[in-house]
Amino acid sequence: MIDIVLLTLLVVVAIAIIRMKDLFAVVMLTGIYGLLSASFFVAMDAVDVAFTEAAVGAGISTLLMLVVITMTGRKEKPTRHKPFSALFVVIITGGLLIYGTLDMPYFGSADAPIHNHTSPRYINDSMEEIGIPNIVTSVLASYRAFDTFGEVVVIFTAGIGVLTLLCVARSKEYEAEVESINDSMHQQHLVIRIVAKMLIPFIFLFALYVQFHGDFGPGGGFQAGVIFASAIILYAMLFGLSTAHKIINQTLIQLIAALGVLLYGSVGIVSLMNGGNFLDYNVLSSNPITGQHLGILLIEWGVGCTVASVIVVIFFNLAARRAFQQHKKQAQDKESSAC
Amino acid sequence: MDIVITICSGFFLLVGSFLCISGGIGLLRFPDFYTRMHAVGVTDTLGAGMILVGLMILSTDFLVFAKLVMVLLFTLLIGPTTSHVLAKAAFHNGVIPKDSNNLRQTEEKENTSSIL
Amino acid sequence: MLIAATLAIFVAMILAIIRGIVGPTLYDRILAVNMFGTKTVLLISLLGFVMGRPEFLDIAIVYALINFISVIGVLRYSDTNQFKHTPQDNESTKKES
Amino acid sequence: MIVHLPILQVIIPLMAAPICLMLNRAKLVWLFALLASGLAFSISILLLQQVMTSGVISYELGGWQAPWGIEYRIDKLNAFLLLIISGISTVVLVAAQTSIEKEIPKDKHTYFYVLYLLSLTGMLGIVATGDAFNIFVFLEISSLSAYALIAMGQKRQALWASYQYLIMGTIGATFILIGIGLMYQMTGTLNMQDLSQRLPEVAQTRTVFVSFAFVIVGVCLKLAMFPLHLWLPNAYAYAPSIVTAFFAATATKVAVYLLIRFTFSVFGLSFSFTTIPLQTLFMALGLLGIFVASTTAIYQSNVKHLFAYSSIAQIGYMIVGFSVSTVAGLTATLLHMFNHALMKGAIFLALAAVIYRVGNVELKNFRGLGRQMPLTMAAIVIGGLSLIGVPLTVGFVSKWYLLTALVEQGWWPIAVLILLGSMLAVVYVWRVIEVAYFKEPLDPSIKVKEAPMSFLIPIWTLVIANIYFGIDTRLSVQVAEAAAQSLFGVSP
Amino acid sequence: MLIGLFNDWIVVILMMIGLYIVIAHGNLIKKLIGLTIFQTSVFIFYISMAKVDGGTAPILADGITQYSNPLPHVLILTAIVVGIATTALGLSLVVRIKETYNSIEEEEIQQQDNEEQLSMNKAEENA
Repeated sequence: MIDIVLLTLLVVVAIAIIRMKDLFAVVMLTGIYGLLSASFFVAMDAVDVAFTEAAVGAGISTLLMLVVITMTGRKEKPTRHKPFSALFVVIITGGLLIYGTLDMPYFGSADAPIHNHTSPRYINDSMEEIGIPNIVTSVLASYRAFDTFGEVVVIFTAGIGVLTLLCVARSKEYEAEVESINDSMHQQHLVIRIVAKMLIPFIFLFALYVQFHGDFGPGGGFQAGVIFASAIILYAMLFGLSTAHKIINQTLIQLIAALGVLLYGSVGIVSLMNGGNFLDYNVLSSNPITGQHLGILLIEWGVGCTVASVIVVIFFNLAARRAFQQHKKQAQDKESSAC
Repeated sequence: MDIVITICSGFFLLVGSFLCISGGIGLLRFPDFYTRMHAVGVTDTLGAGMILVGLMILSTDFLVFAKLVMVLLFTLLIGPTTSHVLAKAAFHNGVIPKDSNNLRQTEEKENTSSIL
Repeated sequence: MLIAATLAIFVAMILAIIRGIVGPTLYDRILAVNMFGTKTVLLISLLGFVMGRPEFLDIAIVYALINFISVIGVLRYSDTNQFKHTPQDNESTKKES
Repeated sequence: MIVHLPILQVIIPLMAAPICLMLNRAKLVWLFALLASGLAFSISILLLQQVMTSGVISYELGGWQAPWGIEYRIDKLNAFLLLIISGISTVVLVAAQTSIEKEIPKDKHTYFYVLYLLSLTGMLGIVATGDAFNIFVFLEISSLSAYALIAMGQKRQALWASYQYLIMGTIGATFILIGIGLMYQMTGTLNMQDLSQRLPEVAQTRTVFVSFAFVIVGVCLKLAMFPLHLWLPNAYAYAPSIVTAFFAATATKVAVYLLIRFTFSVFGLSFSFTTIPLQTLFMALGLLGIFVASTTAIYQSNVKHLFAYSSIAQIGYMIVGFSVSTVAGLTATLLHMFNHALMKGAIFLALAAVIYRVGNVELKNFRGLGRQMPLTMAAIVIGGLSLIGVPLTVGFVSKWYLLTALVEQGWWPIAVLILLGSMLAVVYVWRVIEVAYFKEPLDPSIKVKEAPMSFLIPIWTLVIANIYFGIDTRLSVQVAEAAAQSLFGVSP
Repeated sequence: MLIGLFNDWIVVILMMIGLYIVIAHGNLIKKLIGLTIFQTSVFIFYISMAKVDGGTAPILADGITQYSNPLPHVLILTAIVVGIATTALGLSLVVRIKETYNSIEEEEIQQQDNEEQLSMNKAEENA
């Protein structure tokens, strides 16, 4: 019941997104879309996924889009050509998919093949083999640890990609100017600054809790990384980018991102050295269960480090680019007025 | 004992739900941004608080209780802050509150247009 | 009672979505998203109790935090000229909706 | 350590990438990347040897058994592909340092090598893995790094090309994800070996049919097969030349590999080719691709564009060979993958050298280059002859096998069409040769020097390999044939 | 059948809305948003196939026997990360495109490219 209501709402929001021309409204609706789909994931028992989707889909990606919109403009121009070909492609694909659903196992039926082939082992034996209650974490970090390694590398790649695209060389004079902009900002937002000062330590604590509690409840390295990064982003938004840069500079974050990947990989290499296969945690310690615990703890740290630092890198670079553009524009304006 | 818990939590949940719905209706029906903010303020603090308190009464586990307290604290801290900031930003960027004068004007306009 | 409260939250969510779609000003949308976020926090907490496993409230906490951060983000980045509210802007958004 | 070769193949370039980021000295990073790539290359040779002598190698990651954990599964096909990718990557990387000096700002050199290694990792990972979802993850690693690398191009069009590629690539990847999801829903497994055993039971369901369609369309988007090729020419033409050389020689091969893997190993021959009219469809699209792309290539004024379209045409040949669906046809496709990597690698590296000396590769600037850069232009000529399929080059070998495969089936008209397609190649290759050798330079006062050694060594390595494998075909044909036979063997 | 497959059909509709936005709209940011919707609906598809009637979240606890399938959750966790990575990279590309082309509309960018090509060809003819 709940799922049907949520899905219908999702469709309504999605249709509204098609119709809107104001990109700002579209981004706001995308945020709602993320929240709705996360609620849907909770209703579908996927608490870990809901956790991530809430932090990423509704939080970080909305924020990133927003920063970009302030740089690129808010209005979407109407397209001149008629979208018949697009409609044609979409109808064909959709029709094909609907056709494909006809032979699918029904929603929620327990005798579907996916519930009877590989998953029983995860559910029944993971406690003995890995020893932690959260099955999602044990599959993620041990049975399919290599996928997760790939995931870390994906986010690392994205971080490097954003760096290559947006990295700006900073000059001293420009830096000073940005600082003065930030100072004027500070006077305006007294209330949120105080509230944020109270909140930020809590957010860091909460991130650590999520990091370590991932074995027992929803959470883990990725979620913790995102929360950690969002605290830093909050700080940077309120106290100015250059202030944040003083604490965390670009080289350091890059280093942490690289270290996260290396940590994950070296856990695998250590298990190679100890005579097991790559990422076989059983050989990390004399007792296989302890080995699994140790392995999962370490790789979750690797994931957390990389994710947090990459998200910070992405946000900082987008925001710095924005400040840089504004600075350039101002310089141009000055020049033209001098003429 | 059980029945007391059920009744208590039921009461809180009911009041909370009522506040939420009324806030939602307010958000939709009120004439301008600043009045709508009032409606949201009610649901975000009191409505949410009531529902969370209702759930707290229901909870048996200490950890669950503690987490609910956390959620409550966060909503109570964050709700008013965002309201304040939003109002300030809206005002700075030129959203004009409808005072009684232009409120009446727009209402008249709407009325006439509906009659026509 | 829990079910009733869940339904009430749903109704409030739908109303918030309508406000988010209709606008008309940008701040109305932010307001709607903000309220939607709080309602989601409540929905998650309620769903935990409805489904009989209330220990996943971490998600609700994350929602509350993320909601705050995105609203701050909106406000921090709405200081450019294009976010200035003008009567003309108001009309054009009305037309679209 | 010998047992761990399959994972070391992927993990060495992967781990090298973050280390490169930490080194942060352009020259050092280059040497380190070269070392990592070279190591991967030597591992791939060892792996190929091992596979040829002792058969399939299976490596269980994390020590978990196959359908529960992720498995690396190296058979002859994978090993062959791993060799091509890591080999080309190493050769191209030799020239990288000189080439990017002119094309990429100094402060981004480290990032370039990191992304290059990640891209290499992604491709090797796609090829080595035996798990369907793992393919998706590594596909994204290679694609994301590819978007970033292409966007590093000098012109602003590079950004636009990269964006288009990002949209198309992500749609393709998501299609593959949907297809894998549908397969998983019907069988409950993600391991490809396991899938191939469990799919026949449900092969008649509509869901499996749709999952097949989605995987194939997704792969074809990545492959730039004829009607879905629109992203490729610009992406190749505006990327930094080293990136073009690397991708033109490897990226499409990986996609062809995925196509073969899914149709032959996962879904099985009988499903792919008898239940569904894939054969006719692919044959038609392949031929159309050859003609349309070759004709478009003739009208290009930018040589990079010209050879990018030629790449699409060459993909057409691979698709035709694939759609014959006999051992001979598949052998031809595999051979052509190897050969195309050799010739396109050489050609695009030579173009990189031209860009290094001349600044761009507009056809009009090629005037007189035949005398000014004799070695570089000779490489382009040999590569071009190979594209046409002149005897004593590798191009001839694969065309020959393709034609015999077609004639074996009695498809004479198609064989004739293939020959006609090669005639088109003669035209566009001739255009380049004509300008380079028979036209006087526009401005004789500008002296263009021959490319530096750091270009000539890798270019001529590839050219010599090109001629060597064109004469002594035993090695490549033996491996390709064995791989094709094993594909037909496992899936009756 | 209606109830059993209803979820899947709605998910298909969502996917198609996303795909439609990607193909039909010319604004680069809107395209990326469409891509996000497309991917999110694929996630919804995966997650809804993991659900078992009467099951609960796959976190072991006493007294519970029926759990939903954990594997799709794991896959989607990975896919969400991939999604945000793609979005971030796409957004930074858009920023750069805006800087160099001063537009984020597909048609205008294409037009600028064509004009540049034309002027180049003309220069060549003149020479």
